[in-house]
Amino acid sequence: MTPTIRLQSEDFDAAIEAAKLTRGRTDIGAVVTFTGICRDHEAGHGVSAMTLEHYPGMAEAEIARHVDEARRRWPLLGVTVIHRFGRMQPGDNIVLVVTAAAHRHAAFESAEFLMDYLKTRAPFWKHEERPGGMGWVEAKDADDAAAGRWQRPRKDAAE
Amino acid sequence: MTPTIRLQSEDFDAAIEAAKLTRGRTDIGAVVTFTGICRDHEAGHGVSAMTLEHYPGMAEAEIARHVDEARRRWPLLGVTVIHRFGRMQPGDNIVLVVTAAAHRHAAFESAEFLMDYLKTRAPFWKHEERPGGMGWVEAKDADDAAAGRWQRPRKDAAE
Amino acid sequence: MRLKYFAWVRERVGKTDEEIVVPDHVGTVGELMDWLAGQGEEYAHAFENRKVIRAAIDHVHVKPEAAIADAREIAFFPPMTGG
Amino acid sequence: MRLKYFAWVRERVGKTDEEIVVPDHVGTVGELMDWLAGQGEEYAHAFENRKVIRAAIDHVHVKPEAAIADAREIAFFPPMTGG
Repeated sequence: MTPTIRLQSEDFDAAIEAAKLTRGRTDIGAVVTFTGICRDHEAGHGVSAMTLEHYPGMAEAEIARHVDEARRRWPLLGVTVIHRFGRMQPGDNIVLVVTAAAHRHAAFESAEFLMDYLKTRAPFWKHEERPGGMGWVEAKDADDAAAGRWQRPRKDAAE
Repeated sequence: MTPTIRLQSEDFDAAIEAAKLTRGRTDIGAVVTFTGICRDHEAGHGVSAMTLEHYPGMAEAEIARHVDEARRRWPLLGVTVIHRFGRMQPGDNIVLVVTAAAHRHAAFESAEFLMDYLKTRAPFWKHEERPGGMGWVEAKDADDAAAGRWQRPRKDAAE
Repeated sequence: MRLKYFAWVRERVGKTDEEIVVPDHVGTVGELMDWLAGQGEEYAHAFENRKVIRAAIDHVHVKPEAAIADAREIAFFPPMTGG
Repeated sequence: MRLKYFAWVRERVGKTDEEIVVPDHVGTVGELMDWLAGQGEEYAHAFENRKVIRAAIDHVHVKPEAAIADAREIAFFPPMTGG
């Protein structure tokens, strides 16, 4: 199984990506797709557009490390992560995670794990256009807490 | 928000169902789709096809009750549940859950909640065609445990 | 009242549904299963292990203690395996 | 070594990246931030609240205690807000 990881400014098609994972296979019993979408409001203020800045090279590497970790934790039969960069308007797609497995818990949990890590560890930064001007989105403690719940003692910590 | 609940023998298109929930909206930040697919193996034996029997009337009612419960628990902006019945072959779609919300945790958790309940409470029964003959799929303790983790004391228990 | 059977309960009973008149002393779903088990070999077979059989009254899951007095439709079936 | 800046760290420093030669006494990422903060007003502003600034060496997240001796590329940026 070769994971698909892409950073791109163009839009993506969740259905096409999910179909790529399952085509011709009969061992997959569960497919979860998560699509993150640009909203018109954030923490009480309006958002007319946003620009996603990223760190080329590191973004791919960091996502690949978390995909590897997901594959160590769950028996995945397919993984796709696509993160867009550039300017987006409310309603536009931002990020896609697709996971495929024999059983549903592996697919659900790995997709949620990947999203929690993308939020807090992948080098992307959102710059919003708001009615009153521009501003960088601040990181949320809730996102750190969400990523933190996946932490576990490393088996090799004492090695 | 009017949930979509359908029982049908025909296949479904997850992408079309997800698009229906988000079309023309800019308040949705997260869409989760779960697709359950017929596998070619189950608990150690091969499966060449399966037939899903259901209890018409009660199936719709039971799914609607759980969709209502999901909407009470999470601030959902869209929910779709489609469950097929009839004969299916490995690779065929069986069930679809789509949830939409402003934030990802509501979308993830409500989709997992609905699937756990569909597995253990919705009146459907799988009859498998196996290399050695036919047989009813046995309920799994793991599925009961998965549904059980969503249980909580009812607020109105003493009323 | 109408009875409905699904999956292997249906196969063992040999019918999908039937209209029955229940004796007055049969007051609960559990008592109905006991009574049905005495209605012939196919019923005895279907209800031989009552603990694994689930029931619904008018499309709502119920426990064996549930009263059947107001029921229009009672269904019996094995644990669900959908999803 | 090459330094890279992102988001508001980039805006405050006023450049996306630069090649620098670091004095020998600067051994860790934290010490590098201290040193950079003394390189002019824009750096002082960018690094005024060092606790919120994250760093990566050669595309891997590191803590302020990380040694910079073998680094080819060090990046500074605010907490990530992707996804």
